[in-house]
Amino acid sequence: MLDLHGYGPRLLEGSLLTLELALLSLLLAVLLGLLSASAKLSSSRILRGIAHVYTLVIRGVPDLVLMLLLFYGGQIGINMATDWIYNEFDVDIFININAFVAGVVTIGIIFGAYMSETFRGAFLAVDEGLLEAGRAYGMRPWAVFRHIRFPLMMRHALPGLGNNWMVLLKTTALVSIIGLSDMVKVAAEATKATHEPFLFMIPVALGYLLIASVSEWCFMKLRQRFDIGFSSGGSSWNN
Amino acid sequence: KDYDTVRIGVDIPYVPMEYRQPDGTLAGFDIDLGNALCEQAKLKCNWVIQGWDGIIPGLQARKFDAIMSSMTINDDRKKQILFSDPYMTPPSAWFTPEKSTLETPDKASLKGMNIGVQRGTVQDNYVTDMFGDEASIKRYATADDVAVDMEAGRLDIAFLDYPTGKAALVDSKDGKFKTVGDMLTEPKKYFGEGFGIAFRKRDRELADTFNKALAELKSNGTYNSLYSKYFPDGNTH
Amino acid sequence: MNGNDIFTPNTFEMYWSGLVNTVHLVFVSLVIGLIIAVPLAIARGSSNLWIRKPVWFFTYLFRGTPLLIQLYLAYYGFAFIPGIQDTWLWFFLEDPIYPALLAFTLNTAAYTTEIFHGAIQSTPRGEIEAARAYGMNRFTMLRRIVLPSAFRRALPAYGNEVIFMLHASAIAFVVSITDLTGAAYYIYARFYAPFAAFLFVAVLYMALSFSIQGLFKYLEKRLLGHLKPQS
Amino acid sequence: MADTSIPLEINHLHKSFNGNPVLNGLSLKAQKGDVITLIGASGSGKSTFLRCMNLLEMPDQGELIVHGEAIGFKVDRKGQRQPEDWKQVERIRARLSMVFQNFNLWPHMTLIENVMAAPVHVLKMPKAQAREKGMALLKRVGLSERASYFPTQMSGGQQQRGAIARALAMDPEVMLFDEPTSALDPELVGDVLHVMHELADEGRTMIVVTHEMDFARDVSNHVMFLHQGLIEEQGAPGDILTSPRSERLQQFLAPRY
Amino acid sequence: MADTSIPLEINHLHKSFNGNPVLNGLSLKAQKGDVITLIGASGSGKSTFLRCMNLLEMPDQGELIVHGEAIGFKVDRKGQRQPEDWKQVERIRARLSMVFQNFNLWPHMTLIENVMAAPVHVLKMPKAQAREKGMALLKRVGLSERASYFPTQMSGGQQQRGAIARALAMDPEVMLFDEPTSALDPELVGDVLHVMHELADEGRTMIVVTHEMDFARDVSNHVMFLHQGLIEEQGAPGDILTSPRSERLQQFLAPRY
Ligand SMILES: Nc1ncnc2c1ncn2[C@@H]1O[C@H](COP(=O)(O)OP(=O)(O)OP(=O)(O)O)[C@@H](O)[C@H]1O
Ligand SMILES: Nc1ncnc2c1ncn2[C@@H]1O[C@H](COP(=O)(O)OP(=O)(O)OP(=O)(O)O)[C@@H](O)[C@H]1O
Ligand SMILES: [Mg+2]
Ligand SMILES: [Mg+2]
Repeated sequence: MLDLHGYGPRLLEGSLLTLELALLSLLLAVLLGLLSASAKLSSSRILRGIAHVYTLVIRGVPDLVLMLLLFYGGQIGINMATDWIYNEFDVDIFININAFVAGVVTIGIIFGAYMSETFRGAFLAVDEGLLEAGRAYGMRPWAVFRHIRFPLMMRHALPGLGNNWMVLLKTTALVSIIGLSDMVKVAAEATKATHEPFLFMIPVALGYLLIASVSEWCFMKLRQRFDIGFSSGGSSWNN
Repeated sequence: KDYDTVRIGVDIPYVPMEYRQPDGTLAGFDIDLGNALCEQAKLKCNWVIQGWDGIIPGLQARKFDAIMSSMTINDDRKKQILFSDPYMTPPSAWFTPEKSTLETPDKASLKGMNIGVQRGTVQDNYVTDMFGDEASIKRYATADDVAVDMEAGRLDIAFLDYPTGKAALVDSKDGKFKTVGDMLTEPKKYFGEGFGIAFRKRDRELADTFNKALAELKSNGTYNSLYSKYFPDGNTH
Repeated sequence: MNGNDIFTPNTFEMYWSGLVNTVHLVFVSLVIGLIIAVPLAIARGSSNLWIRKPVWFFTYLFRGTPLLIQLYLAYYGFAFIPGIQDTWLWFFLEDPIYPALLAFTLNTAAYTTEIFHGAIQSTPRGEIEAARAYGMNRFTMLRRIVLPSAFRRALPAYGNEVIFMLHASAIAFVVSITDLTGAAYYIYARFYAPFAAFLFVAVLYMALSFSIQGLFKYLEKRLLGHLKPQS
Repeated sequence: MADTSIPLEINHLHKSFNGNPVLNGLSLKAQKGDVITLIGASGSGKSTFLRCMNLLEMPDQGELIVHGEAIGFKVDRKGQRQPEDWKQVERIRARLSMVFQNFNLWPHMTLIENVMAAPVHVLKMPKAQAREKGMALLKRVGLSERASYFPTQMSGGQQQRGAIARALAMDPEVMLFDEPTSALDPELVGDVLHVMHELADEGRTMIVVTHEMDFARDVSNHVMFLHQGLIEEQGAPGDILTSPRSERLQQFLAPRY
Repeated sequence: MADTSIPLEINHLHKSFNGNPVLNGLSLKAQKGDVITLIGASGSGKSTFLRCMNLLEMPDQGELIVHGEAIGFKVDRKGQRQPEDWKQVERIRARLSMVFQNFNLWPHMTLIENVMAAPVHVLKMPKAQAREKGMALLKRVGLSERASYFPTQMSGGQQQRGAIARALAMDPEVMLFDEPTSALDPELVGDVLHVMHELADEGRTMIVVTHEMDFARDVSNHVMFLHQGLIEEQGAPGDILTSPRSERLQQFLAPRY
């Protein structure tokens, strides 16, 4: 067995943190992605503009910088505000941005932009007539979305979603710069302490691969779920 | 602003300056000295573990009030943050593989060599300015990466601060590496005055409190006993 | 932010060589990755288990593990193979650029394979039947009908991948390459001025990313125009 | 004031797309049990007219009165006409069920789920009740054994009959049909027309865009011939289909192939 | 030995899907210039028969002879029937051009590229020559100004005429049509039938699955009525469409509504 020099439990903790971060950010990213993809296809010019700038800028700035800006820049901004209050009113407050929340929010915002592009393409692939049928029977916009547009769109979105998730999972390692100890950070610490540069890559790689295996399985189930009612004609080119 | 409690940021591990013991508590020269300083100054101190990438932003965003993490004082950095008086002056040293024949690193002997350094450190600045034209400087994120790449044969020599290099190359890779040439603490332009505690620029008073405590510890012998605990062979000042 | 102390000709030179390295790494690995992803994507959908499964395993492995580890293994791992330093391979392995290119290329190839595989799978049956009905052989059909049509559909997802790669390349600095991020770390460590260092580099990344996004917008307009009826 | 016994009344409806007028002031009054057929050349605006009736297209001008309830409009900041109250629109859409040319059955739902969806999600009918009702309707259109099939597993005629069942599930006051048979193999047209014939016999109000002149003749009690967004000619089918007065209609009715 | 003057001959063709027989021994002989229409109820196997002719479906039993050349089959390890020589299949497919119900134009190519693709990539015709020929064919079907349009930018009728031009570009010995008008709005059917009429007049050999009885009557010289995978009745259109003998065909031809 692998001798982890006693770092096993902390690596496990780190991997749990990684998983929590990844799942919560995924949730936020999917939400933001759906919202901004809908905004891009809406008739309101303002909403469209906001959504386009969002994806353009967020996909433009490196993740690391966004993390620094949102967490530390945000904190400095808040501090400036509380300082002003202190100087003016002599009330001392310190509002602390929570690192875990900041991590989830930052990664969620970043991947929301990628999801937005994925969902936009998928929304466009849904036949407008099917949505109209929903409206024609008096369904509210939300009902049309939930019962028709969303399930039909997911079929087209799943492959892109899978790739985004795989990248997101690894991006969680970014949180070490805001003071959280995820799996990668613990491994890096262990490496520095033991001077064994390769040893700790093994548990990290295995941890990620394990999550990847579970997600491959989940995505397979989702594909089956959203393929219901469609006959697949895809691979017929090779026979 | 008055401090009763001071939060001190530290990046671990960095043996023997700061690291976690198997039982989870922090240890190291920085940690022990920091605690002694706080006690002397009648402050309550909390250590905040923070990765290097976010340590300066964290100070500026007031996630903590001081950094005590083997930071070398120099003029470039003084423009951004406030340093205490140096509490230790580690020299910088050259490291080579055991079988290397290089003895005195200078312009002639380093010609065409691959020199490994930690990116952006004072050692990096020094070799870049002194030997940048003759040798090729390879920059790494950690001293361990320098060690591995020297073992892999891509580096001929490394220039690191002595405690770090000793821990990463000499102590942990039994017999594969050695130090060569003189250890350097001069010129001050590069190597500054040594390690200092970092504060936000406006926290002059807090820095003075720490400076006063440091002077007291030095004169009452506490400093020396801590020092010899961590550096029994005493290569630094 | 004391801009004048930090942004000297010296640091600009650092940023410039970082920019060159980043562009070089990203461009070359994307091009080669794209080229090898095409046959892999075809093989990924093969009806032969012995062709399909290894390709699946490749994509699983390279998408499932962090690029950082792949880069480490490519750079340090190979160097420890006994005797390798005496072979011609060492010429490539000694320079960090080639191992980095190797890792980046395989990584983007894995993601791109999945994207193209999905697109090929969703080729409408009718397009394929028409090709067969006119006597095209498998290769011609693949080359003229299936792939051109799949590429176009894969464009938005591939656009995401290119930008992912740009950002992912920021770890090249750990193997002693001074890319854009490496330059920023240098400035950070040297001057303890993280915001100035990273904001400047962010502007350069943004310029690169905006060009990429613009290019893909243009390609989408050119190549996907046919998917929307003109009204 | 308003006559609630009239299921649908439309007055002076105008609609243009990007400045091109398509409908130029159409009026229509459907009494209970009326079967009105709209005929006309391709592009004459039949679909647009039908789609304006349940506000899938927003008319630019004109009045729409469903069962005595007039739909209120307002003009938004961009000068676009919008309904005053979307709730009202949804209520009214639920009372005018549309059957589409390409069926537009939802492919991810089984047939019975398709039929149940609108009653459950719009009328908030309990699921069990909706299912029971849906099954009865499927039986009615001869599809009871197909209830758990997905649309792609059914032939075109079966799909269109399913779409009719889906529309009927809302108990609509008026049924709108847009070329319900034109995407079908002639074989299957019969099935669908048969069901529509039965609906007419039951006294349902229906408005049907169609190219089946036989159907217009036999089933409807009123035929409207659209030309360039206007009603060129209308009347009882026996009259206008056998002895068209306008030249346009004569031309339109001439054998095509 | 084999009669090379007969473009297509099929003997005793059988085909089943998952054990359900669909074709139960069909034979057909098309002489040069023949226009054969296949009619029959939905699900009777017309499309399957047509698709077997150019091996888009692999027949389970039976002989296929194209211009005197019999297609060889073998049985693979899984017990599936496979052609002996795929090259021969490709060669034969190039001589039997198919026009699909949903056109199946390649959406990423312009119309002229669609027409040129098979001649250039299958017959290795020089591009310039293929373009010239393609333009002539587009002119023929009345689409010369649409040459650089993408399929989605054209109406259904235009797409189907384009698909016919694409099939013609291979100079096929036999043209196979699978319900070429059933996906079209009635308005557009005329255009396509017109082109097919012209092709028949030219003496092309054509096999057409259709529901347009008028077309079968006017254009074809032989009508085959399929029922449950067998040929229930066949003969000259004048005979079998006006005085069908079998009860099934009588029912099929009876006015539907
Ligand atoms: N969304 C739209 N935007 C612009 N023009 C439109 C739109 N919808 C319809 N039109 C135009 O309005 C006119 C009438 O179209 P409509 O679909 O109502 O005709 P129709 O009578 O139903 O024809 P068909 O018999 O072919 O279905 C056409 O010229 C069409 O091009
Ligand atoms: N790929 C397949 N797998 C299983 N069954 C099939 C397949 N293709 C066709 N069938 C079945 O074979 C039978 C004949 O189908 P075919 O499409 O040939 O009928 P058709 O005469 O062309 O009907 P239509 O007029 O509706 O087009 C049908 O019962 C159909 O369900
Ligand atoms: Mg219409
Ligand atoms: Mg068929």
